[in-house]
Amino acid sequence: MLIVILAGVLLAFLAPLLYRWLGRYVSIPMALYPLSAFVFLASYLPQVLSGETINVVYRWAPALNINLHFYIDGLSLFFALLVTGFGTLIMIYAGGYLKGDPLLGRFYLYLTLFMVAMAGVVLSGNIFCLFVFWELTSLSSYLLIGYKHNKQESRDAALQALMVTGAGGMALMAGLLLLGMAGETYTLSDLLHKRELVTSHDLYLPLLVLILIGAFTKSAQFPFHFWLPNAMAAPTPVSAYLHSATMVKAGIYLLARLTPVLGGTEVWHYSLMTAGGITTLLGALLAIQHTDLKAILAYTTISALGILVTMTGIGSAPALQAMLVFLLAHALYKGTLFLVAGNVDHATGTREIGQLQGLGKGMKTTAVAAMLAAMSMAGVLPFFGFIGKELLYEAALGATAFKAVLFAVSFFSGMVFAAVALVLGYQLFWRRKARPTPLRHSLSPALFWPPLILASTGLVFGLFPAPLVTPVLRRAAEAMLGVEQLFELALWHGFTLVLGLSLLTLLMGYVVYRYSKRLLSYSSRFNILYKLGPDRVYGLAIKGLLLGSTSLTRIIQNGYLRVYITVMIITLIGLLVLVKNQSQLELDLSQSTVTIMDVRLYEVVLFILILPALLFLIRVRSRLTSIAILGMIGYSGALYFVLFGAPDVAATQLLIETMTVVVFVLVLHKLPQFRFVGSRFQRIRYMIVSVLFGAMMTYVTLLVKQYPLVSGLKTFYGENSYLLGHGRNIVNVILVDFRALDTLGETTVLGVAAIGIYAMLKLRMDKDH
Amino acid sequence: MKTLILAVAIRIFIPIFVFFSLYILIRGHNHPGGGFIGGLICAIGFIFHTMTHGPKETSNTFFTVRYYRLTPERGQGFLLHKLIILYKNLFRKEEVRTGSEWHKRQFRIDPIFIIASGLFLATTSGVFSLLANQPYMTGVWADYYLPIIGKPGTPILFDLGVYLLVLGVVLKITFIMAEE
Amino acid sequence: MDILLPVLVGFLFAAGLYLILHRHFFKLIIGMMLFGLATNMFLFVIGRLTRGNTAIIAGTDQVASEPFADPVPQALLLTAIVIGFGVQAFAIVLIKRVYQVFGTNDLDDLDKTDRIHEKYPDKASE
Amino acid sequence: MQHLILVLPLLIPLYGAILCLFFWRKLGVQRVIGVATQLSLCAASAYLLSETDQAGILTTHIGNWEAPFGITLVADLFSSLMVVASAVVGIAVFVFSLRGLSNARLLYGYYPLLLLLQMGVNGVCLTGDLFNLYVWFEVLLICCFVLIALGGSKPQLEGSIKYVTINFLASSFLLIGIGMVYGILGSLNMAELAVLIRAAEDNHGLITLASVFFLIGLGIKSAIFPLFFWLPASYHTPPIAISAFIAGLITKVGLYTLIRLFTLLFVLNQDIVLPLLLVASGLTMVVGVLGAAAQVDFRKILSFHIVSQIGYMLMGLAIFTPLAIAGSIYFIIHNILVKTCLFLISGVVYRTNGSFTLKNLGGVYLFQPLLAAMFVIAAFSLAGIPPLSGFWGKFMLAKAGLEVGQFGLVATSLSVSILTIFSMTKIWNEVFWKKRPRTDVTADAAMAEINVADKPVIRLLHLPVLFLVLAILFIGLYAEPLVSLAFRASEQLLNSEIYINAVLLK
Repeated sequence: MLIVILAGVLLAFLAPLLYRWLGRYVSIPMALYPLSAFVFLASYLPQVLSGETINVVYRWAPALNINLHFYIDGLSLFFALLVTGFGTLIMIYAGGYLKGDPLLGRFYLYLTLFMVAMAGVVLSGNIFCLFVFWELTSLSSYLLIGYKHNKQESRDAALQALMVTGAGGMALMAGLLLLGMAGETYTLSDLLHKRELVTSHDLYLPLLVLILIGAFTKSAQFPFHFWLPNAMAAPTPVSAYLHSATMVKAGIYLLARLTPVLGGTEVWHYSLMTAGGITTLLGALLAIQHTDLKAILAYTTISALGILVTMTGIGSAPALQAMLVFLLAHALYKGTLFLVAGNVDHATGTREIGQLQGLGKGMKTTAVAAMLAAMSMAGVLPFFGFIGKELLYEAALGATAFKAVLFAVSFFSGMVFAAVALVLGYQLFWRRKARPTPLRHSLSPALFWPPLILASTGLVFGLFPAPLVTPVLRRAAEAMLGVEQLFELALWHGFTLVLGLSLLTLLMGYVVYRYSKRLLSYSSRFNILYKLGPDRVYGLAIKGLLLGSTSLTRIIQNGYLRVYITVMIITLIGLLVLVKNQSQLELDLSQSTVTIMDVRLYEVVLFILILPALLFLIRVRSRLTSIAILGMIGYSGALYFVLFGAPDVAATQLLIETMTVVVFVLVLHKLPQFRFVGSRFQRIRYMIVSVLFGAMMTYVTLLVKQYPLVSGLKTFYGENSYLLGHGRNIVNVILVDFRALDTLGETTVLGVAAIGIYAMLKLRMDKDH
Repeated sequence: MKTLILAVAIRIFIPIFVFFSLYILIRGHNHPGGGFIGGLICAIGFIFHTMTHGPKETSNTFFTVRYYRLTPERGQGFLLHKLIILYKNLFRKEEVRTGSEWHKRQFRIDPIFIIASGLFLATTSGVFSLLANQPYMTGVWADYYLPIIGKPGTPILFDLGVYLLVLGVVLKITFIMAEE
Repeated sequence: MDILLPVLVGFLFAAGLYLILHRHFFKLIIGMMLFGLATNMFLFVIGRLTRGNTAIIAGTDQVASEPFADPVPQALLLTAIVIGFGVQAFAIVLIKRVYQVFGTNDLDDLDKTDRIHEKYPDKASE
Repeated sequence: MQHLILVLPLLIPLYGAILCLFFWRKLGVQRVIGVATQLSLCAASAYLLSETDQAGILTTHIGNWEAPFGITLVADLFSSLMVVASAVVGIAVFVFSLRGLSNARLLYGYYPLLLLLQMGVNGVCLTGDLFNLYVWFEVLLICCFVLIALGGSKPQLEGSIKYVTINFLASSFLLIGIGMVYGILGSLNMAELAVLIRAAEDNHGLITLASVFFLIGLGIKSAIFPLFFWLPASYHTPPIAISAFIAGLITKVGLYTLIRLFTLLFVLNQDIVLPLLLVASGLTMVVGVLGAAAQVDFRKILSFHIVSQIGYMLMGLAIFTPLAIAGSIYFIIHNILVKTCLFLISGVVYRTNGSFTLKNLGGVYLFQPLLAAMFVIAAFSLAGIPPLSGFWGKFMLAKAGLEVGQFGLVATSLSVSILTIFSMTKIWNEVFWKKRPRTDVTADAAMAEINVADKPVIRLLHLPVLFLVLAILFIGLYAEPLVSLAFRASEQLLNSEIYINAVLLK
């Protein structure tokens, strides 16, 4: 199992190289991969059909309970076969569609990567393994949507898709984490039995909401649907494969997969049905307002996704069966139609339905494929789409609640589908018009065979549903429902209510098609919907983000050093005060009155000398004077060191102070006079901060000194400095022996400073000044 | 500043400063003092010199090694050649100075080299113990006492390294700044 | 003496910080040095003080006899002073170069690298 | 043996630097020394890691002075991991700077400075002594000062002023904190302090007060929310090789220290400190990522992202569970590699396209596909897209956060990672996908020139990036080794007895 995934990844990264070697024939090895994967997966069919589930586990990050766990049952096998089977055709098609494109190699890279990721999503048996592949599909989808990278709109669409699905991914991650906490495992097969535990958990609601956000963003449910039409900026094979047949259905897969764990509650039913219903309606409504082929297809896809979610939400056995059948039917016909749209675009250079007519003569095979697919889409009798629609209506009518609404929604979308099918299957190719749209060139076989194969599959499945698809779908439905399913798919159910409704749908579809121009003229009234729509909200959010972050950053990162330092000091003071109050530290001077008043006269004199010097230093304008005063203060410090038994420190301080003064005089004697800058208000503000800080430091010092210090180090050094360190000057022995590593570091600092000063003064890269 | 008296006085002072600083260095283990203070004191002597004579002059006077070099003969080993040059330069000054086959050369000791040697000395003083599978910087001490220094050992070497480094650093800084 | 030096430390810190917050380069550097001195004094004071008795073992003794000043803060202080000198010397030179290059001594003029759209010529760095 | 392997990460770069100083003006020799040093440093740190992995915590008492009296070097898993990361980053940056930096800068001590900086980093990670920690911080810092200002161009000087001043203050706070700790407890050895602090009864408050100084000092160094201003002001100013090293490593060293000290020493009064850290981490993430969203310069975007990512690492400490700390550790290592890699990529882009400004760039996707691929990997790794390395860290942190009920913080962290994706794709869109703008003719000409003349150079510059990308891919795709190391490291951190016993009971 792993080898399939790894081979895919490897092949993906080889694709650019292969393209360099093989040129246009690169599509052959690239198509062979999904084909062999398809065959490999199909080899599991007997086992799965006999009711087994297959678990293959590879240790990946066992410390986090994330393993490469592959889990094959009916549901995952169904999806996996769809992904790889469709993938084979798309690989061939892409080779024809993008013939001669210099970046074809990279295109195959992304596409193969996506295919692997998608297969990974549906085959994962560990929810985080699933999540990993899930995010990979977002990433590869991003790269594919932005494939025409020179176009601004492509880049924007790619970003939008990534932002929306990425945000959904984050929500999903949180949701899955919570699910893991609630179900106490990340392993899918274990989780499937923990429905009681999960649905009764406190975290059920948040985790459900988060997972639904993840699934809805991926499957373009309202209000996250807007990225999908924009994603049509991708080359057509991508639209057909990712944004119609597979990736967008990852969300559906997730919902289906987790139905046994999360489903069955009221929240589940209603949220899915609401979101799905709105999406269905909205997609259908928007579809008839557009004239761009791919846009129309995109919106009908959204509508179809809505139906799928609704059906999953209903959750009854017929609804789930209908969901599966419709999903397959939709993948077959919608994929075909996208490819047809691609062919039309390729041959004529336009996708505007108004400009396209009479294409049937020039591109017969494509036209046939289009017609077959369109009939399936409209739900005409011998096609698989018909079975799908019948089941949908049955399920909607069989729902326990909101029967009428559900049916109306499905009916409406069915009607629109029929109308759209007429446009694609009939209008473009066969409607008689004086001047057919001129073709720029004829199509290569790689372009018309894949749609034809797909479309005829729809027909074959429709004619022989029982042997071909029923067993798999049964097992898939079982995986969702948990009980054995015995339904049979049949083309003909006799003259029932549903059949009548199907016919009515077709009729109404024709009406819509006939009066579509008139309907379109009304649609301008809905423009207000766009203005307030989520697409717009997204745009505003991005703009707002940029604007907001810019102004915030301007305020925070304002470039004034003194403001930065003030903020830091205030933070420090604030924290100190907070901690002091929280831990009830009290300064009690009375305890140590004796030592406090133990002051010698010369110490006081020194103190009294330093204070005015400090004040003077703050106010003085002359540089030399300030250096002198600074030196004086430093020397006074040294005197204190002498007084308190630290001759080495004092000597060092004296010498360093001298050195500093020398450096100062040498370096800074050319700086101009001070100007007093800054307003009085500023100065007062900084004065307050400084005084507060100084007071705080005094307070802290006194606080610490309140307690006696017991230093084991002092005793040890006093006893051993001579005996073990062979020196009488304890400080020196500490410096060169006990703590010589400090001194080594210290000397390094000095050395680096010297190099730095040297480089600073000598090396001048900036020749501007 | 460039008065003659001061200039001459500085020339005399420098050896005094150097010796005094060395004294401070070696007594540091037992009395106030040590490598750091010693290095600084030594450097101060040179700072005065730099201030009166300029950095070029200081560098020429104190930090330039002049020697005579011989073109190597064929078949003579590299090491032997160097050793001959070293020997002649040290002990046969007159012969070298007059000999026609000897060429005058000079080598400026950049203070960076002093820094590097100081750092090297300080670092290496601790390495010996590593060889004996003792922790880094374990003191290795001699068995006898010397006057002023006391017991010689690797920490004294360490202090000497500090001394050299401080000297180098201060010299480097002063030279550059004085050049500015 | 327990009260005098802590108060002095406070004053040094306050003055140092006030000068650092000043807009003038020169004041900034003076402020940094005062702040450094204040930190050193703090280190010294916080390690407790002993008058007069140095941390040197007298002539014939083998072991230092109490009371003697705690040598640990002194050693730390020495290291800190030297490190402080290195940093401050570098800072002084840096200030000088900034003045030479920018021709200003007002810190508020140096706000370009923080600005969002401010563009320096790219070529200066590689 | 452990005496040697613990000092090698300090001695190797130090000796390398000394040798470089001896050959001050001879760049060729310095390069040879540099390569040898970096390689042996890599080997030594890898050996150190494998030893700590097998033998537990290693210690050596420098100068053979028993534990609380001398300085002890301690290597546990966390510190060894840091040492390894610094060596890996070091060798990448070193190779990059062979050609990615002008000779003028190299002649003024770049190589020795880089080596000493590495020594400083290793020192901080390995020391078991509070004051020694400060000393190594200063070594590291002065090297950063000099490196950031090296060359003295206008933006560099401007950045340096802020960097130097603010970091000087940070060091002072650190020193004040250390002084307070000595003044209260009378020791500097971290293990002994840990014992003393846990035994202390009457001065909890005082110790917490001291910890505030550490919090602020290290908070400044690791660029936590209200203290990060110096970072975006300075990190983008020096040449990219220097930026890459400092940006990749140095803030994380601050964070390493925070984690070390707040797990080992300041474990009292956590009810005051941890909520503060929690708030700070959230704000750090948000403010950093918003700052990045506003920028229009490649390096500045990356700089602000450092701040944002620091928030994640702090989050682990603030949550304070084994999983959270392990998450932080993983995140730190991952971030060191990724951030350096991204900075180096920006350097290659600059070298071949002549600009850092997004507006003037474009078309790299077409002309330099390898670079584009490496950027995608690094950038999405940073954004935490699985299975790349950032994901695992984020996963661990998010999981830990949810487990203790910090839903708000987890939500913040996940939203921030969306915004991270946003700004990474901004770079990708502008620099790689967009058409090269025609207005900037001079850059075009420069590009053509460089491309013809410098092919081998450009190839050499790709090398370290590739190396780092492979490292990122390794810790991402095969996360288990690092994850389990992080777990064990966090166990060591949270069970202080192990550390204390290793140091004190030799």
